[in-house]
Amino acid sequence: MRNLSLSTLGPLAALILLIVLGASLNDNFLSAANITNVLARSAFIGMIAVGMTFVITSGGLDLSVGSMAAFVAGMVILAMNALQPQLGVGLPLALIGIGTALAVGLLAGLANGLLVTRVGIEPFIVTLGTMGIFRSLVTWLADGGTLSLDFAMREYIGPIYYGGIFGISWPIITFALVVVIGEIAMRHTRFGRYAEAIGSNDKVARYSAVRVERIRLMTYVFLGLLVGLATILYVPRLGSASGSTGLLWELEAIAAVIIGGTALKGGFGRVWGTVVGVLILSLIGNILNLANLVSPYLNGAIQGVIIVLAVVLQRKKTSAEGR
Amino acid sequence: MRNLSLSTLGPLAALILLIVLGASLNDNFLSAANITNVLARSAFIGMIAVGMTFVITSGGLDLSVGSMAAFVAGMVILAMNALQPQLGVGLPLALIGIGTALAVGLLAGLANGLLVTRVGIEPFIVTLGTMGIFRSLVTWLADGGTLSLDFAMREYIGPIYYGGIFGISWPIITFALVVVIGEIAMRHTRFGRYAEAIGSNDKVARYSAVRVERIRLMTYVFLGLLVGLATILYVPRLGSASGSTGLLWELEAIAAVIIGGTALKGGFGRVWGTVVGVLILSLIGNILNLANLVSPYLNGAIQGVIIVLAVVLQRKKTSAEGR
Amino acid sequence: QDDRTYVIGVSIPSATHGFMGGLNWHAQQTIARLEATYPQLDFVLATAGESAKQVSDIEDMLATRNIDALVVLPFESEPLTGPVKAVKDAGKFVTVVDRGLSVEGIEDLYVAGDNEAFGRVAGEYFKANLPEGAKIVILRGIATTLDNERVDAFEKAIEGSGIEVLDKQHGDWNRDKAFTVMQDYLSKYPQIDAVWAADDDMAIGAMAAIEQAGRKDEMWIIGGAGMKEIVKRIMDSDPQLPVNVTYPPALISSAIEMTALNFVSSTPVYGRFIIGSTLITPENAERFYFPDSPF
Amino acid sequence: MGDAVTPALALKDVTKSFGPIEVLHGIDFDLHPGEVHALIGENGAGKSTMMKILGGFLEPTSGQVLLDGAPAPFRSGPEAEARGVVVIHQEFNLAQDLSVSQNIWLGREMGRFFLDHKAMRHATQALLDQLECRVSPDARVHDLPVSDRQMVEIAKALSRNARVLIMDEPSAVLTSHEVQVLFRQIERLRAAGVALLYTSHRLEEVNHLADRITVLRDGAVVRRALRGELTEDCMATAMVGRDLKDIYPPRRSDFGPVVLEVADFAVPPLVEGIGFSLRRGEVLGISGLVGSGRTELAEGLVGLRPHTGTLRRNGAPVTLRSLSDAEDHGLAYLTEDRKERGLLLDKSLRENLTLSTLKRFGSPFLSREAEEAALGKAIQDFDIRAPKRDMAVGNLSGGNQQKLLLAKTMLPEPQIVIIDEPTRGIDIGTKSQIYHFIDRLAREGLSVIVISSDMPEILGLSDRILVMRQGRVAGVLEGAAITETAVVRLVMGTSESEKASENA
Ligand SMILES: Nc1ncnc2c1ncn2[C@@H]1O[C@H](COP(=O)(O)OP(=O)(O)OP(=O)(O)O)[C@@H](O)[C@H]1O
Ligand SMILES: Nc1ncnc2c1ncn2[C@@H]1O[C@H](COP(=O)(O)OP(=O)(O)OP(=O)(O)O)[C@@H](O)[C@H]1O
Ligand SMILES: O[C@@H]1[C@@H](O)[C@H](O)OC[C@H]1O
Ligand SMILES: [Mg+2]
Ligand SMILES: [Mg+2]
Repeated sequence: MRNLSLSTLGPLAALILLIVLGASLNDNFLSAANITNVLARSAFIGMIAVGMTFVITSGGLDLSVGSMAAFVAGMVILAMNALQPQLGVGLPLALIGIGTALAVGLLAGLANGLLVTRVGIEPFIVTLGTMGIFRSLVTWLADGGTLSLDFAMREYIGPIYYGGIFGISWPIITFALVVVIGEIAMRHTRFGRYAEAIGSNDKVARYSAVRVERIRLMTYVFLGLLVGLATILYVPRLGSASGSTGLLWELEAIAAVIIGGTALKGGFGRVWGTVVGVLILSLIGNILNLANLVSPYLNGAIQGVIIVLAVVLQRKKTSAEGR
Repeated sequence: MRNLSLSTLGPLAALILLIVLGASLNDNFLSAANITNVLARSAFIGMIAVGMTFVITSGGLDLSVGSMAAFVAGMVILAMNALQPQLGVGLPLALIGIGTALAVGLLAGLANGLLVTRVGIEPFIVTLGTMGIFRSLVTWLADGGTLSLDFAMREYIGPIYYGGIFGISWPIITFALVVVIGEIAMRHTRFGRYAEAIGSNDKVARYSAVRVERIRLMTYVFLGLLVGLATILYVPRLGSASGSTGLLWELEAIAAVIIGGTALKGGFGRVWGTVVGVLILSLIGNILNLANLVSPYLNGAIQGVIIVLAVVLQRKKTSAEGR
Repeated sequence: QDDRTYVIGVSIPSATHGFMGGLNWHAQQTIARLEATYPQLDFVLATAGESAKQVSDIEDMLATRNIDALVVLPFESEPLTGPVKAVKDAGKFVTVVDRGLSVEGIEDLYVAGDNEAFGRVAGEYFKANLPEGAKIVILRGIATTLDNERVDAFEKAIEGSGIEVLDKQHGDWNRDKAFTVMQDYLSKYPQIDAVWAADDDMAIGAMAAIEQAGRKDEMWIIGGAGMKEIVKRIMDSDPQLPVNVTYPPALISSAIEMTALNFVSSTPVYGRFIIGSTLITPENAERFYFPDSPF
Repeated sequence: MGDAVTPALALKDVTKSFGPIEVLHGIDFDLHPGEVHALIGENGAGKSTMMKILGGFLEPTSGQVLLDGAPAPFRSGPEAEARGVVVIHQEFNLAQDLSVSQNIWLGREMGRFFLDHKAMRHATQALLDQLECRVSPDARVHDLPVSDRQMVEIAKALSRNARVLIMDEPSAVLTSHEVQVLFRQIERLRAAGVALLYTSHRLEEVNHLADRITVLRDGAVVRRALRGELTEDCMATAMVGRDLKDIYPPRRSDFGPVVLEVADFAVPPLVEGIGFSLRRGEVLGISGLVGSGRTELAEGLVGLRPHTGTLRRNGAPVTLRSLSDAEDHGLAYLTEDRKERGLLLDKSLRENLTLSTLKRFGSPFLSREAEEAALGKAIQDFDIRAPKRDMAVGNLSGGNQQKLLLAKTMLPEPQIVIIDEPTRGIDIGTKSQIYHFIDRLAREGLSVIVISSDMPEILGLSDRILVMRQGRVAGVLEGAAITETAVVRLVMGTSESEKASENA
C-alpha cells in the first residue's frame, strides 16, 4: 500500500523491536492475558489519539483531553448516582451514563472548537485554558476527593471494561472500530481530505471552497466525542474519577500521534501510525514493569530514550531531505 | 515604536487589567514587598521563557526545560556538597555551583539541539524524551527523595535570591538583564533575525546562506544556558531539588511565550511580549492568593479563563485576517 | 485577649490524590467551622501543586495578608525549610503538619502522622500473618522522602520473616497507575500471596486488577490511610482486605484547631503531636469510618 | 560574441535525473559576460532545472558546471552566490513573516555587531526607487500582492552585485510597466558586463532583449540562435516542435441573455461603485494596473471577501457569502496566487485537482478510481506534463502547475468563470490551447471573465473590456472600440479615456 511509506514503517519497526524485546525478557509477555491488558489499557489513549490525529492534521492541537476525560467521567458518575434512586441499577441507567459521556464530550469539544474557530484564539492557548478549567471543575465537583460510582452500578457496568465477545474485550473491540473508522475517515472521506488540506495550507483550502472553520470545528468535536467514548470504557474500570484522572493523557496522546508520523505542523495524518505510536508507548510501560531492568527511578529515562529511538529511523529521511 | 503592534498591546491590556484588579482587591498588592516577590518569582520562568521565545521563533519547541531545571539544580547541589569538605563554605564553592549550573544547562541544551539538528528528530519528540530522561535522572540521583544543599552553604548563597542592590533583588536584576539582552538579540542581531527567518521559511533562509542548523542549535543552547542561569537563582531559594522540581514549568514558559504574541509556528518573536506573558501568569497566582475569591479547587479554572481572555483581544485581529 | 482580628494562613498541597483530597476537605471544613465560632479569626487557604508555588503562596501571605500564624503542610521538606523559617523569623506563629522541616526547632507546633510507623505497622502485620517463603509485591507512592521512609520501615519490619518482596514499583498514589502496575505484576508472577499498596487509592486500583485476573482468592491487600470505602469493607470483614493502617487526613484539622486555640484562648500552644499509625481491624473499624468525608 | 572569450558560466554534457526520470539530457551551454542569453522552451522542458544547476541549487547527475572555464562543483546556492552567481527563482523565495528590507538583506545584514536597520532600510529604499516600486521597506512580504513580491525578488537579486544573474520568468507576474523597469535594469547590467540568463514565455520580450537564444525541448537543446536569427513565430515553432498559427481564436458574436448583473458593488477598502453585466457566451476582459483592485473585485464577487452591493444571477438577486455559495450558483474563480492560494504544494496532483469538488467523487466514501479518472482526463485536456502522477505538485514545472490549477477550477463545470491571470508562466503553445479552450467554453454557453495584465492577451481574447483604476470602473470598451491605445488610456487615466468611457 502506498500509504505505508517510511514514515509509518519507522515506528512499526520500533514496535516490532519492542515486542521482540518484551518476549525475550519475560515468557508471559506474549500471553493472552498480558496482550489483552496492554491493548485494553491502550484503548483510552488510543481512541483519544485517533481524534487528536485529526486535530493535529488540520493544524490544531488539544492539550485539554486528559482533563476533559476526568471531567466527563465526573459528570457521568454524578449523573448516574443522581438518577439511580429513580431508575435503579440497570440498562436505562447505563444508557444515561453513556449518553452523558458522549454529550459532555461533544460539548467540551465544541467549546474548544468554537473558541478556536469563532473567537480565533490559538489552539494551544484555548486548550491550555480549558485544560485548567476542566480539571478544576472535576476537583471541585469531587470536593477535592474522588467521585465514585455507586457500588452496585459499578458491578453492573463492569463488563463494559472487563467483558467482551469471542475472548476479545470491549475496549479492544471499540478501539479497533474507532481505528478503522478513523482510518476510513482520514483516507476515504471528504472530512479527512479537508483536514489534510487545511493543515497543509488553510488559505488554499479556503480558496477551494472548503469550509475551513467548520472542518476545524468538527475535528475538535470529533475529538471530544472520542474522549466521551473513552470515558465510557474508563468509568467501569475503577468506577471513579478525581482530579488525577487522565493526568498527562494529552501529552501521551500527542506523543503517540507524532511518533506515528503525523506532522505536528499539520497537513499529513496517519491514523495507523497513531495506533502504532500508542502501542509503543503502552508497551514501554509494560516492559518496564515486566522486567526489572534498572532502578524504577530510571523508568522515565528509559521511556524517553525509547521514544526518541522509535522516531530516529523514520526521521533520518526527513533531515536528509531538508538540506 | 513599530514593534508595539496589536499583538503586544493585547496582552499588555490584560496585564494592566490584572494590576488594577489586584490593587482593588488588596491594599498591599502594590506594596514594594509584594511587587518584589512577584517579580522575583517570575524571574525563573521568565528567563526560561525568554530563551523559549527564540526556540519557538525559529520553529522549534522545548518541553524539557522544567525537568532540565530540576536536573541542573540536582547537579549543582551534588557538586557543591561534594566539594564543600575541601573548599568550605564560601565564594569559591558558590562559583563552582554557578559554573556547574551554566555548564550542565549548556550541555543539556546542546543535547536537545544536536538531536533536533543533527539527528533530525522533531523537537516535540526529542524534548519529550529528554524531559523524561532529565526528570528520571534527578529522581535517581536523589534516590527518590530530595537532594539538598548543606544548610550552611544554603545560608551563604541565600542572598543570591533574597539580596539585591538599591533595593532591587538579584533575580529581578538578572531577569531584567536577560530581557534586555534577549530583546536586543531578537531585534538587533543576526541571531534573532535568522531565528525569525528560519521559523518563517527555513528553505528561504538556507538559500540565503543562513546556517540554519547552527542557528537552530544555538537557540537550544541559549535556552539551556538560561535554564542554568534560572537554576542559579532557584537553588538559593529552595536549597533542594527533587523529582517534582520545575514541574510543568515548560507549559508555563511556552504559555507565556504564546500569550506574549510569538507565533507557535515560528517566524515571529516578541521578547517583550513574553515578559508580559510571564507577568500575567505570575499575577494570576498572586491575585488568587490576595483574596479568597472562590474555592481553591477552582483556582485552575480561573487561571484558565484569564489566560484565554488575555489572548482574546489580540487574536480578534488574526482571525479577521484569516477569512 | 484583645479584640483585634488574627489572620491564620494555611498552606497545603493541592488535592492531587485521594488522601490529599481528604486533607483539603478537612482543612476547609475546619476553617469554616472556626470562622463561624470565632469572629476574631480570619483564615487564608492556599493550595500548591509543587514546592516553588507553595513558597510563593507563603510569601504572598506574609506580604499581602499580614498573617499572624502559618499552618503549613510542606509539599517537600527541604525546599520549604528556608521560607518557613523566614515566616518564623518575622515573628509569626508557625505550625508544621505531617512532613517535618529539615531543620529542627523552627516551628512552634508540629502535628504529624508517623510515616515510619505507617510502614512498620503494615510490615508487622505481614510478618505475623504470612508463612516463611511467602511472596509479596509492593506498590510505592510518588518518589519522595516520605515514601522512602515508609518503604524502608516496612522492609525492616519484615526482615528475617522469610517473606520475599518480588517487586516494588511506583503506583504514585494513583488508582489508574496502580491498576496498570498490578496487572503487570499479575502477568509476571504466578504466585503472589499478598500486596502492600501503601495508600488506599492504590489499593483500590490493585484490587480491580486482581479481580479481573480472577486471582482474588490467592492474595490479600493492605492499603493505608483509612479511606472510607476501604474501612467500610474492613468493617464488613472482607477477606481480601483484612486490615488497614491509619494515616488520618484529619490531622490537618487538629493542627488548625490547635493553632487557632493559641489565639483565642489564654493558654499558649506548643509542642509536638504525633498521631500514631494504628492498625484498623474489623473490631475497631467503626471508629475510623467517616462517611461524609470525601476520602 | 565569439567563442574565444571564456564563458562566465557553462554546462558541459550535463544530465539531471529525479529518481529514475531523466529530465535533462546531455546539455552543453555557455553564458558570456555582457550578454543577455534567453532560454526558452515549453512548460516542463527543463529550464528551471537547468537554471538551478547553474546556480548551485541542484547538483547535476552527470556532467560539469564551469565557472570562468574551470570546474565549479557548487555545493549550494549560497556557495555559488558567494562567487557571483545569483538566481531569481521562479518560485517565490521570500520569508513571508519578514519585511521587505529584512528579506533583501537576509544572510548579508549590514552592521558589525548590531544590525544597522537604518542603513539597510535606506539601501532598500534606494533599490526600490531604482525599480520604481512603491512598497515600503518595512512592509511585511505576507501583505504584498504577487507583483510587488516579484519586484522585491528582483531588488534582492540586484542588491547582490552579481557577475552572473539568472532570472527564471521574472516577468511572469509583472505588469507591462514593471517589465519596462526590469528591462532597463537588465540593459544597465549588460552594459556593466554582467552575464545574464533570462527565461520567459513572452516571446516579444525575448525578441527585444536577447543577444542569444537557446531553445530547450524535452530536456535537450534543440536550437541555438543569435539576435535577429529567429522571429517570434520561429521561436514558438522551435519550442513546440510544430507550427503554431492563430494563437487567438476569432471573436464571438452571438451572446445570450445577461447571466450576471453587478450593481453598486464594493469590496472595502479599495473597490467601490462597480457595476457591469455579463452575458451568456461572452468573454469579458478586466484590465488595469497592479493594485487597481481587479483581484479584490473578483474575490468579492465569489464571496471570498466581505462586500456590499447587489448581484443578480439570471435576473434573481443572490447573496454569496462564501466560495461554496458562489459554486452553488455556478461561479468559479481561478486565483492569481498559485502558490499561496491555488495549490497545496506538498500534495499530489489528484488531491489538488479534486479538492474543491470532492462532493462529486463519492459520498460518504471518496472513489479513488473516479478521482484518478478525473485526473487522467485533466492531464489530457490540459496537457499537464507530470513525470509521475503521484508526485507532489510543488515538483511540477511552474507552467504545469498553472495548467493543473486551471483544470481544478474548471472541474465544477461552472457557468461563469473568473480567471485571474490565466496564463502566468504558460508556454506559448499551451497558451494558445488555453485561449481556444476559453473560446470553446464561451461558445458552449459559458461566460468568462478574464483578468489579465498581459495586453495582447486581453485584447486578443475579450469581447468586451472593463478597465479598472484605483478601485473603480474607468470605462468599458466593446467591439471596434477595443484598441490598445484606448485600453492604455483608460488604464492610465488620461482625459481622453474619460470620454472613451462615456462613449462605451
Ligand atoms: N524535485 C523534483 N522532483 C521530481 N521532478 C521534478 C523536480 N523538479 C522538477 N521536476 C521535473 O522536471 C521537469 C522539468 O521541470 P522544470 O521546472 O525545469 O521545467 P521548466 O522548463 O522550468 O517549465 P516551466 O516553463 O513550466 O517553468 C518537469 O517534468 C518537472 O516535473
Ligand atoms: N493578500 C493581501 N494582503 C493585503 N493587501 C493586499 C493583498 N492582496 C492585495 N492587496 C492590496 O489590495 C490592493 C488591490 O490589489 P489587487 O491584487 O486586487 O490588484 P490587482 O488589480 O488585481 O493587481 P494585480 O495585477 O497585482 O493582480 C493593492 O493595494 C494591494 O496592495
Ligand atoms: O500524600 C500522602 C498520601 O498519599 C499518603 O497516603 O499519606 C501521606 C500523604 O502525605
Ligand atoms: Mg520553470
Ligand atoms: Mg490581481
